[in-house]
Parts: sequence; C-alpha cells; structure tokens
Amino acid sequence: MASQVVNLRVNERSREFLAAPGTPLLSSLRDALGLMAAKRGCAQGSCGTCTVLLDGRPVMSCLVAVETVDGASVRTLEGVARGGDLDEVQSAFLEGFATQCGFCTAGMIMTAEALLDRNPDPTRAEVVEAISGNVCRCTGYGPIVDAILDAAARRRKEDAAARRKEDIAARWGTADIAATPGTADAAARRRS
Amino acid sequence: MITAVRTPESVADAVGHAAAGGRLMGGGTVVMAQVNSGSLGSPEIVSLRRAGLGGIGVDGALARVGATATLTEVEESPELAFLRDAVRSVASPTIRNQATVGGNLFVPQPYGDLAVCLLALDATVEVAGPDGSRGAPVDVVLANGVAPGEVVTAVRLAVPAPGTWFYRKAMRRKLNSAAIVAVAAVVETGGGVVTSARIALGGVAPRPVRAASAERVLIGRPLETDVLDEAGRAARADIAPFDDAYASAWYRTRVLPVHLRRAFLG
Amino acid sequence: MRYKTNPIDRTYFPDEPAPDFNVIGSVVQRSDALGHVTGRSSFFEDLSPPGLLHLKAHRSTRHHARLATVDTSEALAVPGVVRVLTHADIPNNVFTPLKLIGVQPDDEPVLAEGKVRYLGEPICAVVAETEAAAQEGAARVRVGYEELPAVFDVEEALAEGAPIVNEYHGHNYFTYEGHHCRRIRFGDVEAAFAAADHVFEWRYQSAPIEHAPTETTGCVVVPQPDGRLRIHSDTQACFFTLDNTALILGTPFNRLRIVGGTVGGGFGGKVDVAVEPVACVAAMLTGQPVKYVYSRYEEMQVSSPRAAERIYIKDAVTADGRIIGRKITLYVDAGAYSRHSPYGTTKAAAHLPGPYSIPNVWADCHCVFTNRTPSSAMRGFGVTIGDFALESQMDRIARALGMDPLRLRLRNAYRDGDLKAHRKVAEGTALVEVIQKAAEMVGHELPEEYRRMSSMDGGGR
Amino acid sequence: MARLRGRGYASVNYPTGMNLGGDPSQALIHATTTGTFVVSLSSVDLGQGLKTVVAQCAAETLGLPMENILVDTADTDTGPHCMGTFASRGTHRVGNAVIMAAAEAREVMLAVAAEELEVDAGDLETDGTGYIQVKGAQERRIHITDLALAAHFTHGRTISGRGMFLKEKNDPVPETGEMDPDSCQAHACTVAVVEVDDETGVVEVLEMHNAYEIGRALNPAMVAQQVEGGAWMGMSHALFEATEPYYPARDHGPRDFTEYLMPGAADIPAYHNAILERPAGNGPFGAKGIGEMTANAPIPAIANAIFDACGVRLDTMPFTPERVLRGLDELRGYHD
Repeated sequence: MASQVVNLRVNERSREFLAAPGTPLLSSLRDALGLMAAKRGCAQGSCGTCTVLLDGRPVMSCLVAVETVDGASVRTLEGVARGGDLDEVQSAFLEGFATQCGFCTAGMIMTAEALLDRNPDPTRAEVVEAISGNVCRCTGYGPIVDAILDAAARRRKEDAAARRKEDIAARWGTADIAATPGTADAAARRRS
Repeated sequence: MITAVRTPESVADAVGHAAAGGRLMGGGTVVMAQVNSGSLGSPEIVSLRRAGLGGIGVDGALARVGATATLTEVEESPELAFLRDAVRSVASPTIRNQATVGGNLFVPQPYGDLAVCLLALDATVEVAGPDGSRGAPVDVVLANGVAPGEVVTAVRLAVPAPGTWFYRKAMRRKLNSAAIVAVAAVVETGGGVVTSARIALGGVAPRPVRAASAERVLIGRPLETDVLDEAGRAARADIAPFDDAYASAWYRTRVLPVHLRRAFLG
Repeated sequence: MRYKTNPIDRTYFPDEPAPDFNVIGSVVQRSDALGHVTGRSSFFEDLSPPGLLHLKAHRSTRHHARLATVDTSEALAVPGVVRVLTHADIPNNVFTPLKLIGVQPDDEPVLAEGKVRYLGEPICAVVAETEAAAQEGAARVRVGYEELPAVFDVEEALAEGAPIVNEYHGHNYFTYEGHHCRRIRFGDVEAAFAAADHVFEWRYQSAPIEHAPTETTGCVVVPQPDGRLRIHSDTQACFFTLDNTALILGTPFNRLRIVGGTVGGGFGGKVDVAVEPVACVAAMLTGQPVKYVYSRYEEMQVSSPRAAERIYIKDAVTADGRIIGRKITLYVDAGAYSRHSPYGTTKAAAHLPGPYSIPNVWADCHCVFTNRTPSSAMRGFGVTIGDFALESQMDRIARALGMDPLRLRLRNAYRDGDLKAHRKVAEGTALVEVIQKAAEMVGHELPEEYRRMSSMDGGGR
Repeated sequence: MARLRGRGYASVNYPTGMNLGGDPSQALIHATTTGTFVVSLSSVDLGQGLKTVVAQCAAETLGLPMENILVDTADTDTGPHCMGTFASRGTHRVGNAVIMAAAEAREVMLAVAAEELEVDAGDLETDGTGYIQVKGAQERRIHITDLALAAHFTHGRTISGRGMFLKEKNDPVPETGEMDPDSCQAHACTVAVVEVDDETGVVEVLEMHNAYEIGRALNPAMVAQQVEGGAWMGMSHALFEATEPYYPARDHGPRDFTEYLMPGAADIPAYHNAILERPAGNGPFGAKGIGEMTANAPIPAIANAIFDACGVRLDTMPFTPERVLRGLDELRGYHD
C-alpha cells in the first residue's frame, strides 16, 4: 500500500504530509515536518527522548503509528515557547542547570508540561513518577526534578497574579491588563 | 517492511483484516517497537485504535473494560481503584497512556502485570472472530492466545470485595521496571481463616501462572507469616522461572516466598 | 538561587585563599542550555539532507566463526536497496586507531573478512533509500558460518591450548614491548611479604558496562560539490575521526570535513571510530548523503563497553596498619580487538597501587583477547574498576586489623614528595584532606593526630 | 525481615590528561570589528560544558565580559586541532590552550589601546566590563568595541592569539613501568549510607557524602552538575549496570533502557557534597579534570557500606540483589 496523506494539528497549526505505512509519529515530525526537538534515543519506548503530547497526553512518539492518529493534535517542544519567550518549564530547566548534553531535555520538558497541565502543584514523588519513563544519563535526575517543581511554583505564582489581574479587570475595567501583556494570556491559555 | 496499516472503524472490519493475516496492534508499545527494529514479521498491521473498543463500564461489582482502554484509563477509573497500585507498577505514566488492557494479555513475562491481576480476578476475555463472539476464561487466553483472525474486544471482571485484593510487584528499581516476582490475589477470609484463594504470579514463568499449590496451603488457615511462608515455598511447584537481564531463575525462585508473604502482610 | 552549587571549604588549604577573579569561579549560564530547552540545539541526526540514504549493518550471529559464504543477492533484491558493501569495498579494511601517533596495532577489520570474532561483528553494510529497506536488506544477507571454538574468560584465554581469538597477535594477549603484560616493578614485594605481620589476598571482578548515552553513535555523510565529504558526527574527537577515516578510505586527509560538537552524551563511548568510514564509502560509491546511526540494541550490545576486569590484590601489612607491599594481577577483558584497551591497561598500571605510598609494588596488567564485543574507553578508563578493587581491599584490611577504615587510609595516603610506584614524585596531593573533610561531613571522629595530618610538609605521618 | 543499615568509605585520586601525554589541543582567538572575540577550536562538548568553561577562560584572560566571547568549535575546516574530549583532558588541555591564545590576543589588544590612548601598554588594565583603562586614571579609557574598530580601520592590526597545550608524550620503561602518565591528580572521598533488605538482598543507597578536591571550581554550578551526575553513575555501576549480566557467559545482554537498568529519580540518595581547592600549577586557573573521577569512589563506598550493613563482601560488580542474598544465605547457612 502506498504512502497515505495524514493530517495533524501540530503546535496549533494544521499540517498535512505523506507517511509510508508504519511510520512512527516521531519520524513524521522530524522528517516530514522538520520538527527536530523530539529525539530518537531508542525507538523502543524505553528512553522517553521522543515524548510529545498527543491530544494533551504525553506519549512516546516512536511507538505511535502516525496513520492511526490522523486528525489528532500534537504538541512538541517547538510549540512551548510563545513569541520567543520561554515558558516556566523551559526557564526553570535553563536557570536550574537541569540540562547537560541536552538530548533528553525535549522529552523531559514535554513530560513536565503534561504533568503540570493536569497537576499544577505536584509533590516531588509525583514529579519523580511522571518522568520515570525518561532516561537521563548525565544529571542523576535531581536537578531535573528540582526544575520541574520550580516550574510548577513559577506557574502557580504567575497564574495567581493573572487571576488577580482578571479579578481587578472584572471589577474595574481592563486598563491595567494592557500594561502587563502576557500574564493573563498565559493563564487563560493553560486553562483553556 | 510494513506494506499497510489498517485502522478499521468496526470490530467486524478488524476481524476481517486480522483473518487476512494482519498483525493486531493495540497501543503500539510492543508492535511499533518491533516495526522500528524491523522484526515484526508481518507486512500488515491492524490498529484497533478506532475500532470502538475503548471505555470502561461498571455495573455494580461487574466491570467491562474495553480492549483498547489504556492503562491510564484503568488507573484513573474510580471503580477500578483497587487496580491502581498494580497499574502504576507497569512501565511509566507515558507508556501507560499508550499501552492497552487487551495488549497487556499478549505481553511476554516479566512484563504484563495487569494480565497477572486479571488471572487472579478470574476475568473473562471477550473475543470476536469470523464466526461471532465468545467469552474465554483469561487463563485459557493467557496460556494459548486466541485463534488467528480473532480479536480481543474486552475483559470482564468482578471487582473484589473490600479487603480481599492483594498485589505486590518486586522490581529491580522502585519505578518502571519489569517484575522479578509479581503477586496478585483475591483471598477471602472468614472466621480468621482463608475460605477462598486465587493467587496469580508474574515474573516467574513465561506466562502468568496460578499458584494453585500455594492456594491449597492457605485454605482453612490464617493469613499469618508461617502459613504464607509455607504457601510461598509450595508455590515453587507452580512456576517455570527463567534467567533474564533482570534476575536469574534462582533468584526469582529464592525470593518468591518472601514476596508472596509481603503481598499479604506488607 | 535556582541552581545547585556545593560549598567550597577553604580551611583545608589555607595557603590557597579565595581567588579574585572576574568570571572564573562564578556561575555562568551554560552556553548550550537555551538551545536545549527550546529544542533548537542541532545534533548530527537533526540534519536531513535531500536524497539521504540509510545504512544498516548485517552482523555476525556467532561468537567465533569462519565465513564460508556471504550471499547478498536477496538483500539486493529488496526494493529500495541501493548497494550492499562488503570488506572488498573498503579501500583499507582495517581500523588504525592511533597510527598517526605511532601506536599499533591495526588488528580490526572495518567489515569482517574471512572470520568473525564476536557476536555482532559487522559483515556487510546495506545501503537503501529508506531505513526500513536497509533493515530488511540487512536481514536478508545470508551468511554461511563454520563455527570455531570461542573463549570468554580472561584466564581461560591465557591458558595453554585456548582458541586464538585474533591471529594478528598470535596469542590472546597484547604485547607490551616484548612483555606479555604491562608491568610495574617498584621495590621488593616478596621481601615485604616476608616482613609483614599480615598478608591479605583477595579477588575482584566486574562485568562489561555500557556508556548508554541517550543519543546513539552515528553520522550523516554529505558529499559536497567540490568532491569532499562533510561528515556530521557525534564523535568525541573530530580530528581523530577525520584522520582514521581518511586512512581507511585512502583519501587525502583534506577530502574530509568533520562537523560535530553537540553530542548527546559520550562518556568515552564515542571515542572509537566506528560508523564514519563505512558511511563515507557508501557516500562515495553512491554520490548521495548517507546516514549510519546505531540502533539502541547496537549501542547496548555491539558498541564498545567498559571492559570487564579481574583483579587479584595481595597486600603485606604491618600490625599498626602500614601497607608495605602490594602485588596486583589485573586482567582487562579487551574482547576480540584491541581498540583502546592496551592504552587503558597501561593507564590502569599507572594508577596502581592507588593513592597510597607503598614502598614495594609489583603489578602485572594483562590486556586479554576474548570472543566478546571489543571494549574500549569509558569514563574512568583503566581506573574505575581498579578503584573498586583497591578501596574494597582497604576496607577489608581495616576490618581484619580492627582499625578505623579512614585512619588506615590516612596513615597510608600519599603526600607531596612521595615517589609513586611508577617513579613520579607526587605533587598537589590532597587525599588526606578529602578524607578529613568527608569524616567531618558525617561526624566520623578522628583523633587529633589524624586531624593534623596533611598532604604537605611531610604529612604528619 | 530487617532493613540493615551500613556506612562505607572510599577515597580515590584521578589523573588529568591523556595517559602518558602526547595529546595536544589548540585554540585560535580573533576579535571581530566590533570587539567580539571568537575562540576557534575543534573540541567537542559532550554535555559537560566545555564550550562554557573555555569561554570563561577566554573572558577572564582577556579581561572582558562573557558577552564578548563566542566559541566556534568542532568543525575541522575552521578549528585547529584538538585530540578529543576524553581522559579528563578537555578543561585542562583546551582551557590552557585558550588561556594561551587569549593572553596573546590580550597583548595585542593592549598594544593597540596603548596607541589609541597614547600611553605605555604596561600602564593599561581591563575593568572586566569591556573597557581598557589607564591604571590609576580610569577616566582615560576605551571600550573594546571602539578599540576593535580602531584596530581594524585605523591601525590595520589583527587582535588575535594562538594557543596550544601539549604535554610531551612519555613512554613507560617496559621493565619497571617507570613513566610520567598524568598532568595532575584530583581527589575524592565518598561516604555511602545504605540499607539492605535481608530477605531479598535489595540495596538502597540512602545518602552519599562526597568531598572532592578539584583544583579550581571554574563554574560552581557546572561542578555541581558533574559531581551529582558522576555520583549517580557510580551508584548505577555499583548496583545495576552490566551489558553481560551473567559474565563471562554471554547470555541475556540487555537490549534497551528497559533491560539495561540504571537508577531512576525514585532511586537516588540524598547527596551532600563539598569542594576543596588545591590549584594545580599546570591547570587552567588551577583546575583539574573531574568528570571521570566523580563516578569512581561511590562504587567501593557502596560495597563497603553493604558489608557494614550485613556482613556480605561484594567482590563482583554489579552488587545485584542476587549476589547480596547469596552472601546472606551463606552467612546464615540457609538452604532451601
């Protein structure tokens, strides 16, 4: 059977491409769409470097036959930073020295994004469990767990600030919202 | 090389493709790994993702879990909360978003911990084939698989009464590791002694096995250390342990009684 | 502060005050981190040139065998397969790891010729338009083997009548300037045993260990308009790869260009030249870009691991805890080919007898060939397993003497000015101080005499 | 059942630089028209942070801020030779080469500045923020951007420098092993605290205390990365890793990360680390190579802690539950 046309919504953009039978989502992202953040570390689902969000859930994209998820929505690390601004997870990894060789980083960050989307205030144990399918050979994991907890704290703080602004806006109008672009957007984006 | 991936939208179509020789795929955690290493051994894949086999339904104490329900869905099901610890002992949350209940029945040991639970629960496997549907005892499916062209569509199980469910999995690491020994059991007691017992073991044979010898030891006796140790030693008659990258057959045999006891007494 | 740092304790070296630097000693953000957290860092496999071909190896399924037949016809018939390379296609079919600095041996073919010496040794390289076709082609190469006896244990390999692993050497050990092992001879170890109050001898063993970088070994070779080859690689050593590849290809060195430097973990596993030569041959023969990247299985089982070692240590010890003689017999399991194991074995010898001043030291360090995946460099090359043995030995001696294990170490620790077993005078030593610091960290009480010890000025011994 | 606790010690040293030397690395530095200094290398960053640390070496030597340094590396067409990233040589060799190149470039920079400011070059200093100024008369200064422009367009001078570090190759004496193998030695002492499950042989590492002597901590956050990641790898080697679990039998070799076990985030101990600095005379700002050493002491420290906990001497790596339990069984005279 010949290659098939597959449609995906990738990082909030509709993308259409061809996939040969049995092509993993990872290969389509990298080879057909040029999205290179997700890595191939094992192609067996054992390392987590290829983790992306499929309809909001983290998956090992090497194990997803792309033809079977036609129409799905996919989020990769390329879709995390908005307008050039790092999000809280990225900032926490950067400032927390949670990267060394960087090969596991995309998978770690996407796993963390999914966790924090569902659980804004995770315990350390919950973070540890969330990344238990992601291998890092450099850091010993400690700085990565710390960074994810830090990201959660940053995001909660930012969301709280955004909510306060929204409350004020609801009561007093939107004048001060315009003066602080981004914060309300960020919170609204995640709650949507 | 793969020449086709079918994504049938009905069970009938899935059965048709399977009967034509296609390799069935649930979440892809096993099949796609083989595709990627070039070792699948079949040119055609039949994905069950859109065949309408998802979902978890609970009616009183009876649950029907669709074959393509993911392990995450089981983990998040309030009615199946008793299985949560067992499911969380399987791989990582990311893999659990993909791996399916039906697929878990066909995973070779020392993986397939949910299948060990289903064996202890005496689950019934719903199977659709060219000649219609049938229900098969899970032990038969675990031992013999299903016929070519048949598709597992769901698993039915009875939620055990409170306090009768026991599960323990010994691993090399705390998370995301295969079974050295997995113990799943439904054991009822009355008057301080065991009145019925179904104990299933993982990690100690190529397929999940019933620890019938251990069950016999327990009946009529209290769930106490000495009794459980005796049962654990007896269970060695029920296993066919193997060496692998995680542990030797010797080690699995050696610690089986320890973990059997700890499944009940912690 | 969101990042971790560790406290610097300056009390142990009071003559080395906190320096007055502008940038050094400060926390500076990693220059590569922004690329990593945005996914924009470019690793070699993030390159996808048009017309890219994929290369997969057909590998030996035997530990030791003569190759009777190699039939590539079925592989060539797989749709998408462009070419199947054998040893005959490799201009100089031998790895020459350190030829340019005058170090031999050249004992390993790029693709197997006549014989295979370990499970997984590459025999053919299948080049195809897709990765799946290359895999399928590699699976369809038919090899007829005449099985040979194999040897897996280092001491069995050295015994009389053992199967010869690698004819290049003629025996199962690497020869060091006429010696069957790398030797250390310092003082008179037998006299030390005669004079000792106690003699302790124990054996230690390790198994091969994989570097397990999250990114596997690989390269993408892109032919250039000027006829050169641009090699995108995750090598740990660009010129090392360039030079060795050129020697194998028989091309002028400046025909090749290596581009690398963003590597998904190395730990020593990407020092050996492994994939680039075959990929370059494929690119030259096809005129197209070629990618050769190890699967995770290949990385785990075929790429060089850290060598297994077997170590016997025999110590002469006085009643008050001075080690006056240490005799070590060390076997490095090199696997089927040398790679960097002869170097690692010498490095192991240089490390003996550990960070202690022992007046009589005798060591024989054997680099042994067996029918397993060749081992090579890994983080702590030549030292890691030795340290396991040496420091286990120290613990056992302390217990046998009923002595505090840290005091035993402090008593024997090397100091500035001590002559090491390889006859270099020690300088800049700090073993005493790290022991004292560790004791302080865990509340392990040391008597005044031991707390006053120092690596300098005679050391308070 | 009992969980038996024990504490074990190990102290080690580790050589910096390719064994026996003979391993050169080079650096070239030049200034752009606007005063950015490009450090050209062919050295590889494996994730340990070489690119960052050599930029620090260049900035420190030039007396300029980090923002003025670019590192361009790992292209054999544009970078001068480097032997490679191994043997704890990167920071030491490449760092020294960069310092040498930067020192030469600094000399030119100050010479041009001397002409611009009409003073003697010896009277000039850098302020670390981008200015070259007259000592004691800080208002007489020129910014590196202006200086580089002047060097290019007025003076026709290349602000550049070359550096190469080589420890000459040494050959061991075959009879005795006499040799000069290293450039310097770093040091570590690890104290591991473990718990052993006496029924299963499972070992859990609870705490690791590490004291490291590393010459100079060039970037303390990256030192913390190296020491924690290294200690983790040592623990991983100790308890889990083998490509041949039944060595010397060749069976059941792990094929992927599912089978090749390493501790996960759930299995890591509490780390307590401290750094000592005894600068090496030949190291860049005194630094020694530490990336390899950090993985070594944890292994025997854990072996010794297991013995302390339960009396079983593990003389074979890795220290699997099976090996521990066989030892316990032997001690207890247990047969079943």
